[in-house]
Amino acid sequence: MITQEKYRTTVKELLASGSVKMVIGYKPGSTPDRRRPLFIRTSEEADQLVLDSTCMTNLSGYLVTEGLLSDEKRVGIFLRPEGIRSINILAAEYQLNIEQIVILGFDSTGRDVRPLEGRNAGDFSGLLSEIKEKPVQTSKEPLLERIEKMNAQERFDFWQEEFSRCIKCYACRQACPMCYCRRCIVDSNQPQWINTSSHTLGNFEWNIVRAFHLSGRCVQCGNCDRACPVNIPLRLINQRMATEVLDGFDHFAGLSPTQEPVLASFKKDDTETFIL
Amino acid sequence: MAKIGVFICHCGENIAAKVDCTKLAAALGEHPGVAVSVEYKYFCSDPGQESVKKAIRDNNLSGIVIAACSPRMHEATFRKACAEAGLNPYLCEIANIREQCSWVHTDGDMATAKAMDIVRSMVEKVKRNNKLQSIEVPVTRRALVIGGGIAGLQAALDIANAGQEVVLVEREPSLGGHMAQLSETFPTLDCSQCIMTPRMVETAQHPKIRLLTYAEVESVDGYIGNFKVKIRMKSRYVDMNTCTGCGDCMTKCPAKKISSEFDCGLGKRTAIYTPFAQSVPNIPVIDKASCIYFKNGKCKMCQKSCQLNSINFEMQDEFIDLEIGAIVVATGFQVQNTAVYGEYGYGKFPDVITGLQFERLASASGPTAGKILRPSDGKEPENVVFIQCAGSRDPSKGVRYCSKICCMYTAKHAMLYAHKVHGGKTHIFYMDIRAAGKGYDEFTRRAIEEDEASYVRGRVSKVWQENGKLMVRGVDTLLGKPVTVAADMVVLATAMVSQPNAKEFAKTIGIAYDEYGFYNEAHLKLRPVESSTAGVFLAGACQSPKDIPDSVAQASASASKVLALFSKEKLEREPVIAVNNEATCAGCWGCVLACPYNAIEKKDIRDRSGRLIKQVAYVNPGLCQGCGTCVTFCRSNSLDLAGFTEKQIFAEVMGL
Amino acid sequence: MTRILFSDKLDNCIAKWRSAGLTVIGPVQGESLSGYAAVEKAAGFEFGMVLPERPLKELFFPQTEPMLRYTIKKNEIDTTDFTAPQGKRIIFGARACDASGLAIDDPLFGWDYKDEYWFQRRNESVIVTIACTKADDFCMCTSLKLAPDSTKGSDVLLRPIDKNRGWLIEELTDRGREAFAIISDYLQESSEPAVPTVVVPEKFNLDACVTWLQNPENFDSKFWKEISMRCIGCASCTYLCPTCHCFDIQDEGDTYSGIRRKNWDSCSFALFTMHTSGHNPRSTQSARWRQRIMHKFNYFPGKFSVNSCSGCGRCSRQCPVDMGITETLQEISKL
Amino acid sequence: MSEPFEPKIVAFVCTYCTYAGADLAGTSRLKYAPNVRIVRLPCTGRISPMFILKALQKGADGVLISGCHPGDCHFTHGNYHARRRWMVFRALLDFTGISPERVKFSWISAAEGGKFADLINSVTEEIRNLGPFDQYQQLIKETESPATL
Repeated sequence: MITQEKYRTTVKELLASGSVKMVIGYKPGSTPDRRRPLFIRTSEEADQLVLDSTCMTNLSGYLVTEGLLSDEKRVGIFLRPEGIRSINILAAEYQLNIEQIVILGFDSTGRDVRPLEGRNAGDFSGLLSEIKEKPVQTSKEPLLERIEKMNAQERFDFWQEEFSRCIKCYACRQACPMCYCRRCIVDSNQPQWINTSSHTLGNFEWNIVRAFHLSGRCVQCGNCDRACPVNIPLRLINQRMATEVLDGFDHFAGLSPTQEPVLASFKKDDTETFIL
Repeated sequence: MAKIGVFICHCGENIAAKVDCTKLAAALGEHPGVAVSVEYKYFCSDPGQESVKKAIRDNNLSGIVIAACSPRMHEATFRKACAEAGLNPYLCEIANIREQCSWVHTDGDMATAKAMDIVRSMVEKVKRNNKLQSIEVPVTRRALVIGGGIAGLQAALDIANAGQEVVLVEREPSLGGHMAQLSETFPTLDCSQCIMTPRMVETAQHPKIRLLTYAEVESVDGYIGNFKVKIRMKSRYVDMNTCTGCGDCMTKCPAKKISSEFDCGLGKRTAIYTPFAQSVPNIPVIDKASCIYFKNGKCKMCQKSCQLNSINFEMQDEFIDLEIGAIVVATGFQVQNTAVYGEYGYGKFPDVITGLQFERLASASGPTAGKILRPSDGKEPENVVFIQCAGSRDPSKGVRYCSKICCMYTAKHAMLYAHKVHGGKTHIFYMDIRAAGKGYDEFTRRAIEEDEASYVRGRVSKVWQENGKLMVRGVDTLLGKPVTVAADMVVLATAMVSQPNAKEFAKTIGIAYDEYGFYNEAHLKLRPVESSTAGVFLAGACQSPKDIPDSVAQASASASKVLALFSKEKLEREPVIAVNNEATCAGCWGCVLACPYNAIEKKDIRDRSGRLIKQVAYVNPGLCQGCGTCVTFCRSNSLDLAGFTEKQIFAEVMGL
Repeated sequence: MTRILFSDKLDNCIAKWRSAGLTVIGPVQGESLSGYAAVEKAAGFEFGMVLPERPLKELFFPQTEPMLRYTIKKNEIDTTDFTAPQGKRIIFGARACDASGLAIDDPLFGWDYKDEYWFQRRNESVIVTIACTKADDFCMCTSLKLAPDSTKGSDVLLRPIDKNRGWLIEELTDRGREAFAIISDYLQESSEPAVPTVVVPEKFNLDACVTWLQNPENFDSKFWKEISMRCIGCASCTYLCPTCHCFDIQDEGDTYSGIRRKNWDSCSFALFTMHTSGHNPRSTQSARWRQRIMHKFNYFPGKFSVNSCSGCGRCSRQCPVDMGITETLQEISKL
Repeated sequence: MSEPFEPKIVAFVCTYCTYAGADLAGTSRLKYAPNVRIVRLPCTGRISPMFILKALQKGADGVLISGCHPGDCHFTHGNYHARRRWMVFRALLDFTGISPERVKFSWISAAEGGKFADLINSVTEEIRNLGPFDQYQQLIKETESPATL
C-alpha cells in the first residue's frame, strides 16, 4: 500500500512537471483479483492507480502502439524486472528510444510489493545482471522437468495434445511485447509458410515459429501464457529457448538497450557439436 | 497461366542409361502448367539449343526447365539460349538429373522416380521465377597484385604495360620472392637473378605501378570492380624518401650474427638489412626483434652512420586505403619443414640440407659465392646424395600431392654440382622421374648421360653419421637390394607447401582454399586462374606447386583476365539480390547486423509534408551479394531474395 | 406433476441414446480446459461449472472445417466435397446462453445461402439445456433480455432439483420430445420443486445503449478510442463468443492437391479488412472494437431483429486485458 | 519379407559447397541412396527453419541441411549465422518432440564428394531405421479428414 501511495504521488509529480505525457500503469479490474492496464494523463486518473502483487501484465507492449512515442515526449511505465528487459530489447531492436521511457519499477514477493530504484533503463543494469547470474526461480517448473524427461515421441504427443486445443486467436502474439511486427509471418500468404487453419498441424507450425521468433528475445514475463484462452503452457517453450541461448551463447535477453540480437550475430567458435 | 517447357536431355547415355527419359517426358507432359515436354540426345549441342529456342518461340513459353547436367555446367548456356529466343534468361531453371541422379544411383526405377521429383520441383520453381535484369556496377580500373615474386611481377607488368594502374604489395622488404634465391634455372641453366632483377627494376620504375614493399593486406571489403582494401605499411624505421641505399648503416650495424632468411640460414645478416644485394627497393629495414637499440635502448649506430638522417626509430605502421577493381593473388609457397623426417636427420646433421639451401650454395651471390661447400666444415663434398620426394607424394608424413618441380631441380643440382666439383659423385634416390615439359626430359637425360648422375630407384630409410660421413641407407627397387651410400652431403628435395598463413589470408580476401591451403580456382580446367570470388584471380604457386614457366604463364593469364574486366566501364552482375518490402518492414535492423556485406541501410519513409513516418531497411543492390542471410533473419518475411524467393522455394518443396 | 430425470439414471439414458444412434455430448472438464465433448458415461460430464470455457458453437461451426478436396490435373481440377458429419446427437447440459447463441446465428447462416455445414448439424442435434443455478461476475444474460432458464435455441429445458439429484423436464420441441421418448423408461413423475435459477443482476441498460449506438454521430465518438485503448487486438473474445460467426476460406495444399477449408476469422485482426493494396479501412484497434460492438447491437439486429450477443460473458472472462462487451456497454450506458 | 521402408528425405544445401560436393560425387561416379531430394540455395544463410517445417508437411521422414565448413562460406559469414539458427531451432524441435535424429545438419565442402555420398547413405540408413515419421504424418492425415463433430 505504501508503495502504491508513493507511486501515485510520483506519477502526479511527473505529470505536473511535464516530464512525462502519460504513465502506463494498472487499475482495478472487473473482479477483485483482476487488474487492468491504465493510461494516466491526469491527476484524477492517477488516483485510480493500483500497484500490488496481482499487477502481473507486462505493459511494455503498449509503448510501441503506433504514434505513442512519435512526438518524442516521454512516457512513464510501471514495469517489473522482466518488463525492463522487454523495453531494453525494444530499444535494441530500434522500436523505441530508451531516452523517452521513464521506468517506474516494482517487484513483488508473495503479496509484498516493493519499488525498484531508478528511472532510466541504465539504472537497472546491475539488477538485471544479478538476475542473470542468480535466477529468482531456482527450482524448475515440475511440468518442464517432466517434459524434459520424456522421449521424443512422448514429447510430441504431449505438445500435440496441447496444440490441438489452440484456436489461433493469436492472443499469445498480441499480448507479447516482442510481437511488434507490422505484419506477422502467419499473415504473409505469398507463400503461406504457416497453415492458417487451426488444425493441429497448423497449430504446431504456428507455435514452433512463434517460439523460434522469440528465441533470445523472450523475457518470460508470462503475458502469452496468461493470455492464452485455451491454457496452453506456452511459457515452457519460451523458457526452454531462453535456457538454450543462455547456455549456448551466454545471451540473457534484455540485459541492456544495446544488446545485439542473438540470432543476428554469431561467434566464430559457436558450438557445432551437432553438425556432421 | 504458366506455359512451361520441359527439355529432358539424354546426355548421350549419361542420363538415358539410368533414367527412363521417355517416361519422364511423358509424365512431365501431364504436369499442370507444362506446355511442352520433350527429350533429346544433347540439348547443349547446337541443334539441341536451336530446338529449345524454337519451342520457346513456337509455344510462347513463359519459362523453361532443362533437365540435364548440373546448373554449374550449362545454366549460362541455356540462359543465353533463352535470351536469344526472346525469353528473359532468368526464366530458365536447370534440373540436375545427371550429377545428382543418373550418375549416382544404380536402380533405374528409383533414379527415374527421383528425376521426376527433381524436374517437377524445378517446374514449380520456374513458374514463380521473375524476369530479372542483370545489375550494372561501375569498375574501378586499378588492380591490386599481392606478392612480389615472379608471378606477381609478371602480372603487375602485364597489366601496367597495357596502361592500367597497379598496386603491388610485397610483405618482404624487397621484391624477388623465391626466384631471387635460385642459382640457375632449368632447363636452360640461365642465371636466375640475371633474368629476375631486370624485372624487379622495371616494376619499381614503372609509372603505372605503385610499389608497396614491407606491406601487408589488412582487410578486403567490397566486391568485383569495387573492392576496398586496407594495406598496412610496416614500419621500416628507414625513410624511403631520403635513403639512397648506400649501405653504410648495414656496415656499421653491430648485430651481425643474424641468420639470413634469404640464404636459408646458411649466411648471416645485420639487424638493419636488405635481404640481398640486388634488393628492390634497395632500402634497408630494421629487424626490430634483432636490433640492439630496440632490445636494450642503446646503440643507434645506424642512425649515427647515416649521413641523410634517414633512420627513424619512432616510425609507426601506417595504413593505406585503396579502391581496387580486381585483385591478383600471387602469394607463393614455402618449403616444407623437413624436420618431420627424423630419419633423414635434417636439423640434426648440418650437412643434410634442403634443395633451396643447395640453391643458395650454388648461387654466385650466395654465402659461398657459388662454391659447393659443406655447411659443417666448409669442405667441398666429394659425394652428394639427393633424396627426391622428401615430403611430396607421402600421405603418411608429408603431402599427398607431387610438388612438380623437384625432379627437375634435383637433376639441375646434380648437374651444377658436377660442373662445380669435378670428379664429385652424385646419387639420386627417386620414386619416378617426372620430366614432362618443354626440354625437361632432355634435361634429365643430360644429367644422367653427360653429368653422370647416378639415379637409384627407391626410398631412403635412414641417414646417420659414421666416421665423418653421412651414411645413407636405401633400397634399390630395380635390383631389389638394399644399398648404403657414404656421402659428404645430403640434399632433400622438399615439398612445396602453402604459405604458413595461407588459410587465414584466404579468409581475409574471401577466397576458397583446398585442404593444403592452396587457393581454389573457380574451375580446375575451364577457369584455372579465377578464384571462387569474382574479381579475385590467382597466379603462381599459391594455387598449386608450379615451376617458373607455369607461374609466369598463369600470371599473364590473370593479367589478361584483369584487363578484360577493365575493358568495360560497367560490369554486369547476377541480379540475385535481396529486396525489402517497405510496407511490412518493422525496422528492427537485425538484417543490418546480419548482412556480411554491410549492404543494408536504413531508409527514411516520409509523408508528403516531409514528416518522418518510419525507417525501413533498404538493400543496396550494388553491395548485396545475394546470400540471403537477411531474408532468413527477417521475422516478418519482409525481405526476399530475387532468384531464390520465398515463393519459389515454397513451390519447390510443395512440388516434390 | 412434472417428469424428472434423476442423475443416477443418466448412465442408462446415455446408453439408451447411444444405442439409438445418438452421440451424447455435454459439458466436460478436460485436464486444462473445459468444453462440450462427447461422453460414453455420465461420469464424463461436469455439470458443476458455471459455463464451459469453450463455446457450444464450435460443435456447429468448428474452428476449421474441410469443405472440399481438390486435385489439380493438367487441364482440369477435380473436387470432392466434404459434408458435415452425419448422425444424430444430443447435447445434454448446454447453457441457456450457448443455446441462445445457436438460435441467434440461425438466420445468419440461412438468410441467403443456406450453410449446410451449420444446418446439417443443427437439424441433427437435440439441445438439452440445463437452467443455471449459479453464475459468476461475468454472466450478463439478463442484461441482454435473456435469462438463466431461457428456452431460446433449446429443444428441452432441464431445471435442477435439490442436491443435484436430477432435473425437471420441460420439452420444448418435437425434436426434444422424440429424444426424451427414447429414455421414457427412466423418467419419473414427480412434484418436487426445481431449485430456483440464479439471479443475474442487470449490468447495463441495453435499450439506452442501442439508442446511443444507432445515433450516427456516435460513430466517430472519442469514446471508442478511450474504451479500446488497452485492447491488444487478439481474437479470444470473438473465437469464444457463442454468436461470432465470421469465417475465412483458405486453400491449403501442395502442387497436386489440397483442401479448401472454412476457418474462424475475427474482426479483431487488422488483416480482417486489409485490402490487397495495403489500405485498411479499419486501420486502428478502436475502429475494430467499434465494429464488433456495432455489429452485435446495431447492424445484426438491424438485419435479423436480434442482438448478436447472448450474454455468456466469455469475452470479458477470457480477455487478457480485462475488456469485454460488459464494460463497453456499461460505459455507453453512462454516456 | 516386406519391402524395406524407403524414407523420404529433403535436403537443403548451399550451392557453393554442398551442392558442388554433390556434383563432385556425381562426376566421381560414387553411388548412394536415391532417397534424398535436394533443394539448392545460394547459402546456408538462406535456409529458413520454415523450409524444414514445410518439408515435414510434404511428408518427409527426415530433413538434411548442409553447407560450407565454417570459414569457407562463399559469403564469408552466412554459415555462421545459419549455425546459430540451427542450434536454436534444433533445440526447439527437440523440445516439441521432433527428434534431432530426423533433422540433420552437416558441413560438406565442394571437395567432399565422398563425404556427401557417405552422408546420404548414413542419413538414409538412420532414418530408415527410425521408420516413417508417423506422428507428423498423422497430423497431416488429420487435416485431410472430415470434421468429427
